Amino acid sequence: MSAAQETLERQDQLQGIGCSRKRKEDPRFIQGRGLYVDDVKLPGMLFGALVRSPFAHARVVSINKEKALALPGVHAVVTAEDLKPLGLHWMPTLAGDTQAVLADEKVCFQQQEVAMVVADDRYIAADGAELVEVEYEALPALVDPHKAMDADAPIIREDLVGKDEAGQGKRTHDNHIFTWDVGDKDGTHRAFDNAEVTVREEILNPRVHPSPLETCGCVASFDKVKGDLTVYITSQAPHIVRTVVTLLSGIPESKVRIISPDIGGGFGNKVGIYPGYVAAIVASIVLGRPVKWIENRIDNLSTTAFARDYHGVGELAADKDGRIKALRFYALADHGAFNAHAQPTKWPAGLFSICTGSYDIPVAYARVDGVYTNKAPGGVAYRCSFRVTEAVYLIERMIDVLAQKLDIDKAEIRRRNFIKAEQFPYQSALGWEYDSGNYLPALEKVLEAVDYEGLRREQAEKRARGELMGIGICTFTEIVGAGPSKACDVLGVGMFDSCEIRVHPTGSAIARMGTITQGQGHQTTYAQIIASELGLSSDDIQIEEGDTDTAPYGLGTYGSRSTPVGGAATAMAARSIRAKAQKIAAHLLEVSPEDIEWDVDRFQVKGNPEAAKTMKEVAWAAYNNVPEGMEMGLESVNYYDPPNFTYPFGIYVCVVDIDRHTGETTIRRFYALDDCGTRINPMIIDGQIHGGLNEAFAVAMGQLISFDEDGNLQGNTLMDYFIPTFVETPHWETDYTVTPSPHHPLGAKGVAESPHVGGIPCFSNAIVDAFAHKGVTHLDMPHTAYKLWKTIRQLSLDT
Amino acid sequence: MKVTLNKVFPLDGSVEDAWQILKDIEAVAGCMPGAEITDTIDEHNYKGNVKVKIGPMNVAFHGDITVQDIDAGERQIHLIAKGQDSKGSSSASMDLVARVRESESSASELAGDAGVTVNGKLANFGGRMMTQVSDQILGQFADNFSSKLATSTASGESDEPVAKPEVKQINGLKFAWDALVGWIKSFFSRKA
Amino acid sequence: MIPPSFEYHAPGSVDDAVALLSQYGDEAKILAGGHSLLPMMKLRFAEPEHLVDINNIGSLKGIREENGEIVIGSMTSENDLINSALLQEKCPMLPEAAKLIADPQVRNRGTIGGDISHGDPGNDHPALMLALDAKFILVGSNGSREVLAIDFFLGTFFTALETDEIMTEIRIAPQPAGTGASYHKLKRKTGDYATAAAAAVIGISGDSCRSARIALTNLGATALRATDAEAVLVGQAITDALIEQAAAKVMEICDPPEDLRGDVEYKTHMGGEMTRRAIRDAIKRAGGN
Amino acid sequence: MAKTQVSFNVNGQDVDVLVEPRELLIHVLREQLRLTGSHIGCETSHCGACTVDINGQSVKSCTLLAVQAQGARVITVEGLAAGGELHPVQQAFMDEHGLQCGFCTPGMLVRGYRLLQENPNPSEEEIRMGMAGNLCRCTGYQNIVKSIQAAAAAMNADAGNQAE
Repeated sequence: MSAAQETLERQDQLQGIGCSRKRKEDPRFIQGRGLYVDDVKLPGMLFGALVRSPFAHARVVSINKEKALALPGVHAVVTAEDLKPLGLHWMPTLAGDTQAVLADEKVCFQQQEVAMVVADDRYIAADGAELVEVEYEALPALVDPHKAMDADAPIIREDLVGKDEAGQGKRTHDNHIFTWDVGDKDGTHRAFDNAEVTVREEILNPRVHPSPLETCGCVASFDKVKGDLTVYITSQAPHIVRTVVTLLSGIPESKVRIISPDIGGGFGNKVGIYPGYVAAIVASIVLGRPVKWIENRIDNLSTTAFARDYHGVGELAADKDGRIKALRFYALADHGAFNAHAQPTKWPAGLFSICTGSYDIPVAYARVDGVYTNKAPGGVAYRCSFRVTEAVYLIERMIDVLAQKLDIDKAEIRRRNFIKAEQFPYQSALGWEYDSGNYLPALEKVLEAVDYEGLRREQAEKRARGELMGIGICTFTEIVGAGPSKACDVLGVGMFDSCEIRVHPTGSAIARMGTITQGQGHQTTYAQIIASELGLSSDDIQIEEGDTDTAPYGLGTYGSRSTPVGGAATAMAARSIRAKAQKIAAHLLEVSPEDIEWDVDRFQVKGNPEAAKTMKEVAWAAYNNVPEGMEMGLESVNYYDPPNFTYPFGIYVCVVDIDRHTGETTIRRFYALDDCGTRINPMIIDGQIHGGLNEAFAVAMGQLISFDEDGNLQGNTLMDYFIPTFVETPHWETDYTVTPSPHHPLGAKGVAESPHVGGIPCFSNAIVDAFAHKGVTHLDMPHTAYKLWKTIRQLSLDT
Repeated sequence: MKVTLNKVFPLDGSVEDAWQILKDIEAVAGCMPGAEITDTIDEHNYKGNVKVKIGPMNVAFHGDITVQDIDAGERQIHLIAKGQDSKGSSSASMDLVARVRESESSASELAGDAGVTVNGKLANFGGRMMTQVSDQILGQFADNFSSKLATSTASGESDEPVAKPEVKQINGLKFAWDALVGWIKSFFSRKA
Repeated sequence: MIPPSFEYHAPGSVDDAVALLSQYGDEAKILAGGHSLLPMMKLRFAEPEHLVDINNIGSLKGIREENGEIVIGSMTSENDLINSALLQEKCPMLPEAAKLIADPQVRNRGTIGGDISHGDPGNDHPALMLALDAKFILVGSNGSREVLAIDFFLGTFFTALETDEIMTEIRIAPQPAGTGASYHKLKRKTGDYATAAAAAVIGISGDSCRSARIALTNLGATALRATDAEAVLVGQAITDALIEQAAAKVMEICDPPEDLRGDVEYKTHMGGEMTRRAIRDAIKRAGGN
Repeated sequence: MAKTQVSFNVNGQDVDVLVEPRELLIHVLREQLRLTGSHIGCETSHCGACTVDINGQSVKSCTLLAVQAQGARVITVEGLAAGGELHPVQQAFMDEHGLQCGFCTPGMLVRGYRLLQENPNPSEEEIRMGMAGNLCRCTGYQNIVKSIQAAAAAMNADAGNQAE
């Protein structure tokens, strides 16, 4: 066999970067051996059930625990009164606000946590919760964010009255949280004044919920003797949880152990710190016994982490040829009763300023106002980076609006406005430096693949017959991998991430990470990175995450930051190990380090490949035969602070047919080309894209958390809240190009969120396109059969 | 979740007889399907229950009834009833203005303006049936009221109407709450 | 979501079940498939003190033919309806409609008798029973009686069943030759209730309509029989215009509550549209065109 | 509330448990028998994460009382592999990347296992209809469909070999 073949074979054996190897985590999952929080059962464990408010806004007049406490098996009923002496009745949010752990004198949203009943098991706890008598005095509820800053609006946060800021800068009304703006305001206004053509559209991103199949929960266990607190918790950021627990409780961080075991999906729902966690922890500290709290689905949809609720206004200024001259976006952000928005501290509107998208726009201005309403707190990034879905939705809808106004083809107008390949790194008008991209060839590839011209011809014929067919295009740029610590921190902790690798004497290895997988397959992809960097088989590399006692500090997994930040840390840690290994190899081969070169899994003497030491051999030597003065062992830890975000992009096309008699939509075709730079495991990437597209489908076509005028939730079970089944879900076609990130050690960019961020506007663009010939420029989500039929009816297209 | 209803019901008895019943809060309460006054705090404030058990469904509200106004001149009463269900998971309130007056088409008539508000679990899962439900409750209230009026006004057919309120109250309950419960049920039920 | 405590009874015969129902009256509820009752109990909307589980009564299960009539035991599951060769041959609308109910797991537990007995206008079998002109056998402490589907549904969640009665059988007369049946259901997603649904059983001779029965799901306080729409069709040559008239008549009797599935206008129009589709299919199957 | 004894067979083993009549089978399986493979996702019988096989039928165990399992043969995900051999459905989910977070997977596997006995050669549409009672938030279903198809192929090949 030739040397080249032999090298390739050795490469294949590693199952490293670029290989669609099977997932290392699967064997336990397919045999029912996963360990999720609700699977944890500790000796003497009690169960906590929350008493929740039936009102969206009310004073708590009195709480009577007697009947509940009298129930056999009930150990405690915890209320704000019990937490006050400990200073734990309020807690900090990730957005600089504070949130009531248990209702302190008033409730500000329906289902707000009022008390926790702790009992022997979940059955008794549920019975006990019903026996807690709470007397409320109802107050007028504020549901519509547009009315939040009215002079006569009910004041939601009496604790903030008189304070002119709520952790995010100046506020101008008791229900106002912040005003955030960016860009050249005057320059943008001038550009609009002088524009040949302008378009304006009001565009809503409705309130939705990530609703992972596993709800939130925890098992808190305080050891009174040792003074140690251990918490098993559904968290996408266990290290931040530990820091917050320490800040709250005063227990030294060294005595707090947070364990995120297997997580049944996160999608942003499991970034925040919720009252149920804190109540369970306090109960465990007070009772000295483990306490479990698990949400039911109604609690989950009603209270922990909604997403979006961005009420936007998009404006574009352009010339007659459709070249965009300026962008002006505004959004009113409904943050609910407490500002528990998931965000890097300095970014009250997250990364909304990515809203110039894939287009070369000379001047832009964006502004977001956050307000309180009597709804559950949150504003999390539902399978996206902070507010990126909202931003991308606005620009991708608006460019279609502009195309329709000028009667320019929706693919052509994108060609005319794309940032060109030679413009990268590109400075956007709103302050970002796009690291890399190559949009035009990707667009042409997709248009050819779907026969775009043919589709448009078919659409014309169908329209002539009165049928409704829509073609949606979305050419989006994401911003992921938060982030450079100079720009991003959480509660003051920079948003780096970390990896610690130890190579064992016999050449297997363990790596521990600051991130935590929730289905992304970290145990596989990180192992593949190390395999390629160290020349050890990924089969022999074990990845551990989620235990703050063993893993190095990291900021966790959300905002597609694992590969861009954690993956980079992994590569850097592996490289420093290889550097040391090279010295050991040189020592073993009795040459100088400069005289040897790396070849897949071994060091060989330049010009004499026969003289070689494999990494396995070097690993053994690292524990018994190292050069004079060198430390023994072969391990390294790296804390990676990325120099920039990464900017994955995608080109999506969606084709829909709408039944004009029922309003039902059929997704005939969805073609998704993604460019996430270097592809570590194509099989996993495809899986992530399928899943992200399906969540985009859910958001665009059906998901909605709605309220009546008194703030009563409507449809907060899976009977109404739309999670597509096998039957509704369309078939997905995937494709890719590769434009590596210039600053990432592997050139990788992160991918899991692109299909959600890019998919949502693609569905909406297809739906609106079906009505474009009738002058429709925008329809708000969700595009249910009911709402589409109403449009059909208005346009009398059903006859 | 709030619905407002304005209803007029024909009555057999005279306006004066009808007013005698209307101004008697306990009698009026007796006309509310499933309602009872549990204690009288003073002439304007009462405590009461509304119990409903229909199909597999149980709802029990306990709360306060406040007489805002009894206007003998207008022959009009204004009641506010506020209650929470025994589990604290729902609440309901009714603001009722009822008056009796002359009528061309009948001996007299009962006119009611009601605002009904529901919050909590009932609003989450049953809110959108409130109009029908309140409508039926008010209608049943009127039926019971006219039955009471019929029994109170001495006449030969006194034995027949005596049974009437009984029957009607049960049916009233059934009809009124069927709609709501069926709806709530349809939310959760798949198949039996 | 934890159900409240109750006493559990699992009688082995209809007589024992009826005895328990008469003994506990209002405090007892029948547990059939449980996919209506248990979720309600988890929400603590329902708190029966006694559950009478009739799943162990073998005589209530199965599908057979008896002097020309199709006889379906009330505890026959949806999946048994779907897989019944007899129904597929003699009453195909029933297995077809059953496939549109809930999902495979739920159809293993859910029973036709339970679906009917709840008198929930959102359930699918009531309209199917009206369209098939079915009879129900009800057994109580006073013995057994037969009630026509048309006389059974009295209000939302309110049926002719007395508290001590159990539905034991559903009886369906054979359809004469030249009859076709079809059920069209519009729903938001798998497992959802109908936004609107229509069942049509149409008999034709030549190109004219000999007989017609049309019934609607979730468009009123009960399943609705659309007799006026039927009258439009019977004795007439079937034309698109005639079907339009029938659909218009159907829309006149729709009185659905507004909910997240749609407002009154949408549901009413969908009642019309489902009717059009059901009639057209029924006619095709009757051998017309 | 008085507890009653319930006896049934789980994954080939006879078990006796003491339960309140109101206890749901999913809780008894997970907490008394420590078979934590089956999960709780929605509690209103929509998501299928709690799916187990009872007397040869797929059932949502969050909507079944434990007392109703008296005398039943119950199979959970823990019982699919036989003699240290993964069931073809399990193998196929691993080969075709039919799972991500793994939370819905046990319900998917147990349902898929039964589906392939009800219909050994399902079309894609039959698979999608047959699996419609199980929700997944991660995979977009496409690879689960592939997994079921691959399992069907493997099982049919197996059956073929045995026939020869």
